Amino acid sequence: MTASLELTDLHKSFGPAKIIQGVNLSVARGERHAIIGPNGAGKSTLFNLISGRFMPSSGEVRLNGALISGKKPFEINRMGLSRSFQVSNIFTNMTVRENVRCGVLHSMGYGYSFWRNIGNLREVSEKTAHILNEVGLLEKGNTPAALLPYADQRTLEIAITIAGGAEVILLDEPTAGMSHSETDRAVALIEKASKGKTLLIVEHDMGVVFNLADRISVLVYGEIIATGTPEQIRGDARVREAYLGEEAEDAA
Amino acid sequence: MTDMTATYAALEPTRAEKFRQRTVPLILFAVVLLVIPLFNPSRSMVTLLNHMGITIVFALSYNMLLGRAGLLSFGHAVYMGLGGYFAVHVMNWVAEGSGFWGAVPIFSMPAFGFGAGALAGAIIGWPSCRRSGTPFAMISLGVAELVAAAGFMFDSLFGGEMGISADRMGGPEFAGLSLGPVDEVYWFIAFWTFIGVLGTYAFTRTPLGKLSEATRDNPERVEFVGYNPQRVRYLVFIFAGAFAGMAGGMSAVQDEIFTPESLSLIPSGAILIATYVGGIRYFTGPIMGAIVMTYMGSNLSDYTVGWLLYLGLMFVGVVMFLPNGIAGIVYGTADTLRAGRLGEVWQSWLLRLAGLALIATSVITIVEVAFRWSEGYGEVFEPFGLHLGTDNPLTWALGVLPLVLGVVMVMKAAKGESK
Amino acid sequence: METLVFALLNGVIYGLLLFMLSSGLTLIFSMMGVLNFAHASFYMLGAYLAFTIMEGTSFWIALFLAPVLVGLVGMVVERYGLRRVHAQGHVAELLFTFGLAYLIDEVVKIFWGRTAVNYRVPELLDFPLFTLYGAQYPAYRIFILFVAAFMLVALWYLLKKTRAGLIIQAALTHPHMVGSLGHNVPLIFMSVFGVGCALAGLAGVIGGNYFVTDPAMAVQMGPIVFVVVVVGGLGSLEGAFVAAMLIGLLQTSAISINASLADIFGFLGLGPHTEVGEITIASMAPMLPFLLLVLILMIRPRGLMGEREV
Amino acid sequence: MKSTVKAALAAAVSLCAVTAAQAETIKMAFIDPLSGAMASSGEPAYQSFILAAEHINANGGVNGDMIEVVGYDNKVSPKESLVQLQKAIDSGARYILQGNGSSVAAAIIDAVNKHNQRNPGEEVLFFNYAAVTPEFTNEACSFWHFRFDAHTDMKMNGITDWIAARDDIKKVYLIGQDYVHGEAVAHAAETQLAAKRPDIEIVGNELHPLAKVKDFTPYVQKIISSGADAVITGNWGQDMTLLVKASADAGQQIPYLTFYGGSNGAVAALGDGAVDTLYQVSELAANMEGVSPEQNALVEEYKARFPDYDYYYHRAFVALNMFDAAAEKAGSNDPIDVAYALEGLSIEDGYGTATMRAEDHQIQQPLYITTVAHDMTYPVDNTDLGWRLVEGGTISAEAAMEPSTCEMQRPE
Repeated sequence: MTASLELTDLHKSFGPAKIIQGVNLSVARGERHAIIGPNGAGKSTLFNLISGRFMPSSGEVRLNGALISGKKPFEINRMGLSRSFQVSNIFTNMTVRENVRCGVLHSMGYGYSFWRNIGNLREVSEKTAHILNEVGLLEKGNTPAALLPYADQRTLEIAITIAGGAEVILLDEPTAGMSHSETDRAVALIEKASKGKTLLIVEHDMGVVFNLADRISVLVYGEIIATGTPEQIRGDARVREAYLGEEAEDAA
Repeated sequence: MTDMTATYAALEPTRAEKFRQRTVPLILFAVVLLVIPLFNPSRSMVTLLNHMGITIVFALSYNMLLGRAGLLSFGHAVYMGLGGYFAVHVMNWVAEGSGFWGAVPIFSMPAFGFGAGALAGAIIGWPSCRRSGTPFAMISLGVAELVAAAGFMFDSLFGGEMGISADRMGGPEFAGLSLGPVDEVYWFIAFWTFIGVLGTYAFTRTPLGKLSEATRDNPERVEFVGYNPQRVRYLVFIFAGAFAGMAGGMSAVQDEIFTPESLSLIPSGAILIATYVGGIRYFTGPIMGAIVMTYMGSNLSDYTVGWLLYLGLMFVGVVMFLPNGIAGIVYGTADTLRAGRLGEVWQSWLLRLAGLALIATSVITIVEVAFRWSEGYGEVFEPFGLHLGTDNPLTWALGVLPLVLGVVMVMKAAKGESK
Repeated sequence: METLVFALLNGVIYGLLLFMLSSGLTLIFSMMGVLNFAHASFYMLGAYLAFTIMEGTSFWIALFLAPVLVGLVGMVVERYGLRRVHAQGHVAELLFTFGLAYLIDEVVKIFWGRTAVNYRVPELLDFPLFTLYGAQYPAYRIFILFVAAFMLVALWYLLKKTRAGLIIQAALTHPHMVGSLGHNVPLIFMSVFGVGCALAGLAGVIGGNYFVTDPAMAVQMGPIVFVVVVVGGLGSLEGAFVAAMLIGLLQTSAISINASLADIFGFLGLGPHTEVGEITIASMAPMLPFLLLVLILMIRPRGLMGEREV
Repeated sequence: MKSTVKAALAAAVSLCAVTAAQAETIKMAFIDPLSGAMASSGEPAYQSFILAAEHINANGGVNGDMIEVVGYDNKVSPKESLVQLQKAIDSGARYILQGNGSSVAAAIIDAVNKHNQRNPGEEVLFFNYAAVTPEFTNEACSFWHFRFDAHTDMKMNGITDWIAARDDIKKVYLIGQDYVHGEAVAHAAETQLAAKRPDIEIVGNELHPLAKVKDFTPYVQKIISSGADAVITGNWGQDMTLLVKASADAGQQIPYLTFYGGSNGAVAALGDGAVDTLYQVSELAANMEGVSPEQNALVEEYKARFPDYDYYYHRAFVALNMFDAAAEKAGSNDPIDVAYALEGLSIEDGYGTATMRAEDHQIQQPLYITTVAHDMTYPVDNTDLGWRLVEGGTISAEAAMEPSTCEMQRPE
């Protein structure tokens, strides 16, 4: 069985700065995989490489066996990979409902359609309603996105990401800046939304990571120094040395 | 599950709301168009109304770019011009009346303009829409300069300086309109203006229309929900060109002539100003802008030689203080009234109105006196029997005191309102 | 040979004038992101002010005073106009300067009339310097060369050797950094806008009597200045210099080419008497900058020497 | 002198006041740029028509009726002109005055033809005072259009006649703006010179883009290299001023024969550089000898009234005087009657006899070649420079005449 997402010897440098230096990673279908690492380790860059925002300097990214590195973001998205952003990246001048609807449209086959009234697209409405309900924003459907509280904006970010029904979902620090109760709700949502899907998540909150992930990879200075189950990672000496120890102390 | 659909259904506008918010305004617009002739407007008024109709469609097409897609173009007149030129050529083929063309009614010219505008948009938009923001604006400027220059170079297509004229009375009649007298042309313009308004409004309700707004707000995110923002812009650009071409087709029938300067930067700048002054955030903004600016462009010059200066002052004023334009004022006022807040704000409104009137008094005094002084015919500005020469201290008093007082009042009003 | 020499001589002068005009806009555009549509209007203002000052006093006083006055006008415009619009984004700023250009045009017409004014080259410089291939070469052009060179050196010194220059340079390439370094950004913006306008004003003082001082001069120069700035590249005065020279030389040398499109593309079957074939390179010369503009933006959007994309 | 003018003016004004009370007014709509950059050519013409109307009114009007000239600002746009035309017609104007821009003139001719055809009984006449495209009185001629200015080919006749008589001119350079007008000028110059002086060599025929060239030095260099003895150009506006200025800067001293050298502000912009370099062909030569004192008084009155401008649009006075004569002859102010009466009408004018040719409605009158000189009685642009008639510069109406291909369609 081919892996859902497979990175082979991925490199990325900006001028002389080598940010990603030979990352190899394989995420199986249905797996929830977390990437952790200290600030500046290249986690966001890695996401940008996978999702097509940046072009890799060398190496390959494969989605379900198909080569996606070098493709444009929208092409990758259409092949079934969707991502969220660390800083909320929503359509601020639109309502919550319209935001989600934008995420739904393409997957329902309404490419660049200009001959249909968007209000009459029943399946789109139903799917939008479904997603809104799932993330718990249904009541706030007509609120302009810019007026949402921060945590709701983060939720909306996730909602747009999962709206298209992609099989592989990349979440970039979905709970950053949230309170405890908000984080708990977000984790529950992520668990629910990623059921039956492949999830790759970057997260700083170790609680979230160890709760959610089937497997964890540790990225330090552009290299994956360890991959394994949460228990293996917790027990890995190199990880402790390089990174986890300090973090764990901080958290405590 | 049914509970969820019910909640969602409650989010969507109800039938009655849709009817009230979308259908009623369109019906009202149609009624206004139908009722205008009952007032027996003079021929020059009808001519002006016809030009307003043309400008409305043109401005709406421009706002598809500026307001909806966030694309600032300095060359939109190119598409109206090319659409109009094509329509003028078609009119001449119709006049020759052989074969297929003999059966084409002049009434259908805007449809031909629509096609030609779309084609021009498709060709020129291909390279231009690969960028957005300032590069797009600069490309549109360069393209406009190039096309305008070509307009003077290829006489067989553009007729050189004198342009190409045609006769709107050729071809088979449609709906019993000979299109000879200008009041018959009114019905033609009214029909197509309505189609233009309907068409551009319908466009905002399509998936592509929504995506163009999404692309304006956040082109990056659009890419990550499966759309190519360049493609979105390109398609919107083609539609904007098409509706501009339609306005060109209307203009071809109304004026029966097209000249190369209709491709130049001047009409492009004028439509930018009209649209912006009207208000680019609202669908109806460009309509208001088109009506106001067409009227002022043709009639303000009857009252004062300084009309360009007034127009410039108004534009700068709108950019600085009213980014939502005329429509912003109209809807803002309506919202306040509907919310029943008139009681709270009437004092600051009154103060602001009085302040603006005072500022206007000073500005008009200064401009009028300055223009008369500049011309040097010894003419004197004499409003209400006052003799305002440059040596009259009253002139200076009127030029300065109301201005200062007015500014203070407006600032106080603004402070009062923000409280 | 003689066409080449003259094309070079005139191309350089024209290019230098273009550079004087565009250097200010490059500063403003790179730092503030404002593509100032009224920039050429400040150029016109410089010429008219110089004309009036020269009537009362002398050209030499005008040469210094007029740019200073134009710079002050620019600072006032920035402080009370642009700064207010800044919050609404670049489109609003651009539109503000677009309207401002209208206003300056009208005001100039009120003060100085609708036709050309008699703004002359000063007596001291009004003589032919040498004769080349039967044509006299006016001394004033060499004077333009000197003023432009002086400005170039002064600007270079200001930017590379002074503290203020270092801040501006940093701001040119990284406009967001300046605020975080604790500098007074509004003051810097106001000064840069003022200096940019003053440079345009200086170009006006020099160019007004080289060409003609009339209310159309702003509209004539307006679009070409954008071309120089965009082609040169954001944040790069060197780029603006190269672009100005390139456009100056391109325009003047294309004029000397009499070949028609039929001569060039004849092998493709383009007939000399077709409408396209009849067009000569010379008649297309003034269009070339715009072609360059469109091509550059499409192919290399950061311009010839720009640090970042427009 | 000044006091007589003032007295005459006072008399005129009082007379107006008396007669205006009983008489009807003949509305004439002046449709030309009255604001913006191009107003510098519209405004002085407008003032000329107003002054001409005042003089006619002061002399008892036209069949007892008073002329009123009303300005309509068309912003030099053909489309805007049509709006203004409709406004003018609605306000009762039956006579349209326009001249700036052949594109506008073409649009107005077309619109007037259609209007008169669609609205019988409400005919409108168009007096064109400056749009010089030959077609208007040739293949595109119209019964409703009268031209009170010599067209391109006629003016070129004046220029080529003068060149033909100058044996020292062997090489001529043609330069013009790259559009219909510039091409027409170049074509006319080529054919006429070939007929009149086959020995003259056309050493250059250059078209440059309209209103885009900022530095004409390279063109002037090409002219110098060609060894031309004279340059003919149809350029107007900045294209004309900058061209002649670049020539003066290069120290070139050959005649630049222009159509529009006399336009407002050109002499001011060129200064001494224009002396004996800038030539123009026009229907007036204010400083020539033998002009009637009445005409000179008119020139002075104009300057006194409108200090920013100079007496340039003589044809405005010719147009209204001919209109006056035609209406009196027909005994009617109705446009159709006036139009028929205008055909073939001759009047004695300040600078010679002017005749409206019946076959194409093209005025025939003497033309003058003048150049800029110091110490003239009537200087221009508030400088000390004025236009001097050059030797051999008087071109008779017969010499300037051109045949016409017009097939006039007359109503009934």
